[in-house]
Amino acid sequence: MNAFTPPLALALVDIGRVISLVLIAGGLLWLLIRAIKLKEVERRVIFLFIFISVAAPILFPTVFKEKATPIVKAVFDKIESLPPGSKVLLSYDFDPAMAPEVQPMADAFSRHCLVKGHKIVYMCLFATGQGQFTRTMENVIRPEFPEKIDGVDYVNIGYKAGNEGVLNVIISDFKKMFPTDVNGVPYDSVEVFKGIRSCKDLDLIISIGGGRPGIKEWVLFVGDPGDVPIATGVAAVVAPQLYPYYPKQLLGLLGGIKGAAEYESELVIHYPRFKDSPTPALLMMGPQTLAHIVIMAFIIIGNVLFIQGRRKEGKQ
Amino acid sequence: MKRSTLILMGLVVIVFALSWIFKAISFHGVEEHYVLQGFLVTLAAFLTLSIMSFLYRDNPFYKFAEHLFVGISAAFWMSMGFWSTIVGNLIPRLSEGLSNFFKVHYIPGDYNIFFYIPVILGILLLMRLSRNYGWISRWSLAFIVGTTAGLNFIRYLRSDFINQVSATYVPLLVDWQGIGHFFSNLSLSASGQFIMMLANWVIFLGVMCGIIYFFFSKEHTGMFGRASRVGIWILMITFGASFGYTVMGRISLLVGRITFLFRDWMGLNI
Amino acid sequence: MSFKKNTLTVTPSAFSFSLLIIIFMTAAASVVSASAVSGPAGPPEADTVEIVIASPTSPVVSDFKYDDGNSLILTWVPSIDDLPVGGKVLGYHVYRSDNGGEAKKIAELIPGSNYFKDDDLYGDTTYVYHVVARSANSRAASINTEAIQPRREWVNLNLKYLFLIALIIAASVIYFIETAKRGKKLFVRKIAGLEAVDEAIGRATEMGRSILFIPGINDMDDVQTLAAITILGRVSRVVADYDTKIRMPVARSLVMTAARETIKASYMAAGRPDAYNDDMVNYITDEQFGYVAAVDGIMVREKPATIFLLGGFFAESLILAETGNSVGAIQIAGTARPAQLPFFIAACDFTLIGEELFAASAYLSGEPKQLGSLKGQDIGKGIAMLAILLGVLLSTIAAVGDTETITEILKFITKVFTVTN
Amino acid sequence: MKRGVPLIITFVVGTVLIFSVFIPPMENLGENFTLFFDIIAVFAFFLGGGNLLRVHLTKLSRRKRDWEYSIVTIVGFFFMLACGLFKIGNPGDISASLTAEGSWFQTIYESMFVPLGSTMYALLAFFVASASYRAFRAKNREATILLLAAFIILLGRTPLGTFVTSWIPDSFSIMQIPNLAIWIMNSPNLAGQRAIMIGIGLGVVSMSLRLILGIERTYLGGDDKL
Repeated sequence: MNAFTPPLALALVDIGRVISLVLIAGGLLWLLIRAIKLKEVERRVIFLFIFISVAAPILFPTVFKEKATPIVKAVFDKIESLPPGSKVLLSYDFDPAMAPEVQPMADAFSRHCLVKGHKIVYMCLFATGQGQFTRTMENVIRPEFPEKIDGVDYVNIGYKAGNEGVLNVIISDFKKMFPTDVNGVPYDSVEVFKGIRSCKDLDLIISIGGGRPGIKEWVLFVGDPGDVPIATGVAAVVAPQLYPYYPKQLLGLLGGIKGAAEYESELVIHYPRFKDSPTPALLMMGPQTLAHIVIMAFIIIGNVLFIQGRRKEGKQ
Repeated sequence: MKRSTLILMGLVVIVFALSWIFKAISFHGVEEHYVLQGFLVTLAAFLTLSIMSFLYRDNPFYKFAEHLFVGISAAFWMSMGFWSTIVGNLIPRLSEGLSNFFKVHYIPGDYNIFFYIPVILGILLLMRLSRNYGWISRWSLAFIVGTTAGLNFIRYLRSDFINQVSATYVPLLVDWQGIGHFFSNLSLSASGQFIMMLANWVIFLGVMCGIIYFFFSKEHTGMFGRASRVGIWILMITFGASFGYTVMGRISLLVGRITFLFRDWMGLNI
Repeated sequence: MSFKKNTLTVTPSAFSFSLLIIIFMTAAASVVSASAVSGPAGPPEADTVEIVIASPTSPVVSDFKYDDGNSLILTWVPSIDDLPVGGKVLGYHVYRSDNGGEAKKIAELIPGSNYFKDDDLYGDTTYVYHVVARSANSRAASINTEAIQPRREWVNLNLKYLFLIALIIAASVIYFIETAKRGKKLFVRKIAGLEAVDEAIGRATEMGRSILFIPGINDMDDVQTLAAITILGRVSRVVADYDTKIRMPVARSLVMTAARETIKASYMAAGRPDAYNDDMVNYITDEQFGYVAAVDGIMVREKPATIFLLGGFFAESLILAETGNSVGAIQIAGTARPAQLPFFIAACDFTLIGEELFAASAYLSGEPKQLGSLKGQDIGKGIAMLAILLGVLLSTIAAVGDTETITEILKFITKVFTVTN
Repeated sequence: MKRGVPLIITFVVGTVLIFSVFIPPMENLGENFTLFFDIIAVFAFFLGGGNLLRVHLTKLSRRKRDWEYSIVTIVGFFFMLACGLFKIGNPGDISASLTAEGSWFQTIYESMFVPLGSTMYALLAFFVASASYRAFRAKNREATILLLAAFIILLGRTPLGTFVTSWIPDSFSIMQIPNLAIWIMNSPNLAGQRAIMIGIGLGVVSMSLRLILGIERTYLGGDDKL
């Protein structure tokens, strides 16, 4: 859906949204009543519900209000509370395979930092991370912040081999590892780097990824020794392993598409100008949420059936 | 076949023929081979829907898709096996002439002679086709079984046994600053000391009871039986939680397919 | 399209699986060499004053322990100008000369580096190294190391504890097999899924329907498949006795061969070799989902009364189990892939969990020596429990009071139960 | 010959491979044997492919049920094999990549193989739903635990989970569904996974020993004399 969608189409989408929600809710209710009367649900009916609950939100983009969990809110509040002009480092520690889950986070962080007027340093520990930065450039910076200038408002210093070795150097000296940015501009000529000597001079570091090297290395080699606030956005599978770091070593964490969706929705709440910005994670959450709810509803219906069945057996 | 079935099949054919035409028109000027591209997208959509129709019940479209899938995929993996294993790994070690023929790099080596072993065993395996010497193929099977047993013995001992044991060395007291401190700061906060400690206790006792559940040679009665019962509960939590956690990924797959149908096939702007 | 990735991750070809294992085993080595990947060229040459730096000192090369004589390890003391803050050193280059030849650059390292592991060397070649520190516009070389030839070791002492544990467990398994052979009666607890096997086969016989046996989608290089084949041996023996119809579609040609061999043997043992037919086992396709599509078709068309799902399963586990359930079959499943167990638990009547799958054929055979091996496994479990108890106790004490001895013991048992190469 | 030789082969190969792990000069042995396995598996393709063809040709010639579809399998098989083995329709020469852009092999892969495979995979979305409906019922204590764990995790993955328990104060935050879900994944779930894995490790060791020692020999034909 873009800004040029004709009003008729918008109306159709609204109607479709309402109809499909009514259909699902009504259908489930009807099945529940049948369950009380001890009528099993046929599997094909379940399949139909799943199909509708996934297809409808795709066809009629349905965005559910995501309330940010504390662990996500912590990241948002941190960026929000920093004074404009603060220095934030975004490290793209992921490859295209992980991108569907974490690219929305990277874009949302960039959006938030730029709108707050923070200066962003982009870097990556994955060689392929540079390509992913181009995506942020195309998704966020060029269309939404054409006034921001490379070198003044943000800088991309790219990739250096060495994994945690790189971190070990930049914790004390940025320039040694990154004498220039990706465009070959010497370190000292980059406006963003004014006043940044090492990672310790940064106000916040965010690593986005899910593999190795990634957030664990950032915490162990930079966050802990340098006492720099660190936040992260990671793929859902690795998120559970990172919770032990929160809140001491990690000030916050976005896990998977759900974390990204929470952040996007928080952003829209605070900054109405992003109302029409793409929110890929929130859109993806529509089918997810609806399908999860439908599955849970069927679990409940199944248990109602079971309890009713046992009650009937007891009577006989 | 019933008449209604025939009519239905006819309708489906018409729908997809129309789809081909429309898709071809929409690709006109965009793609070089627009008729072919139109066909391919239509075909992909047809196959997608044919597989999905299985959810309703077995039907001719599913049977078609299934049989097609079996045919092309069997040939797919055979071709892959031939080019990557035989041409990619075997020939470069066996013959310089054949390597040149297939234009692959010949890898000279002192031990290349050993690569005749799998060739011989492979041929022995084919003896299976002979009525009288079929038993020779067992030699190849024996070799394979020995390889699998030998390799997995250490592999599993290492990753599933030894490393899992040491991963369970968790301290039962976390951030311990005395019992008074513990009680005065007692809370059910997710990041609090009590919950952190509880997590470690559950890991420790859970692993122990889980192992007890698997004991074969001891009757599960008394204390032992109770521990094994807790073990089952832990396993049930594991299964329930993993199940619930996987649902999201599975829904994503369906989102992918439905998006394909809506966007790539129907051309909707979503 | 994202599917390609999916097929790659979920379709286990023997090759990629073994590759993974190899990668796993050499993880330690790769961590070291990863840091040796060269970065982009240094900064543009400044035409200002030369930045003079001190050279790295005391380069020492030594043999890398417990390899096949193909690695050396080089260490040095970094240049005194290589400071964490404001240091002038931008990195190190490692040079090597083979058999007294010209020294060639073999690696570029980041500042702060003080070692380098050189792989893929030859035992009969003599190597000399030196390290060069570089600043923005100057270089400072260390002295040469002494000449060295990599040495080959015959026993990998890093793995001594692995060997020891393997030995203890293997010995206890063999000991109990021998004890059982001598006629000592051993107790083995009931395994519900296996108690049901006879009944499940009987049900198919009574209903006059077939038994479907699915050995997973892995090839014979997976022990789970071997476990499935051995269980097939027991099942088909009963099948042969009852004269029930058995149908076994497989995804691997080798599994087809092995399964035919197994079923045939069972029919011979039952004294009915004429009733055996190669068509009981069919190859479908190696492709995971192609196989699933075909097996689903077989299920809905033939409506088997009993379905065995034993072996290595991936995402297809639930597709198969749900379809099997929908045709009203009694299903006995088992796998050692923890990720797929929940689906079998949910959709099947009986599930063999992990170890139970491997114990199944021994259990079904009822032979004392086979059962003895199960008792041997329990010794392994005892060892695991003891080690965990000890480790947990020690790390608890270490977490509270900082006792050096305790920490040392903890370190030791962690070392025993950690395998590094 | 029929029984003895195979048993010796299994024993020797198995034992050598186990010891090779501890002997550096032999450390590549496992790698090579895996390669051997792959090569033998390709030979086995003859048997598998032959069997597939035989089954469908028989179906066709005897006009068995659904014989029409066998034509689809046979045609698909031969066509793909021609594109694959002989690289027909591949723009490059013999050394070209099998999956080169624009080759027929790749085109078939993308427009048939991929949609078929990923749709089959996507059916899981439906089956997780029907399985949860049927299986997650509070029939007994174990089933109830299974049900609760699954339900909490499902709930924790949706905004609903955050929503229903957001009123719980911070000092009881473990009771908030998202936190509880994470705690379950990290603690009891981890414990269960580990117990299963330790068991599997031992199961494989014992199974391998039984095979190497020739105690388990069903795949060679039971205990009878052949």
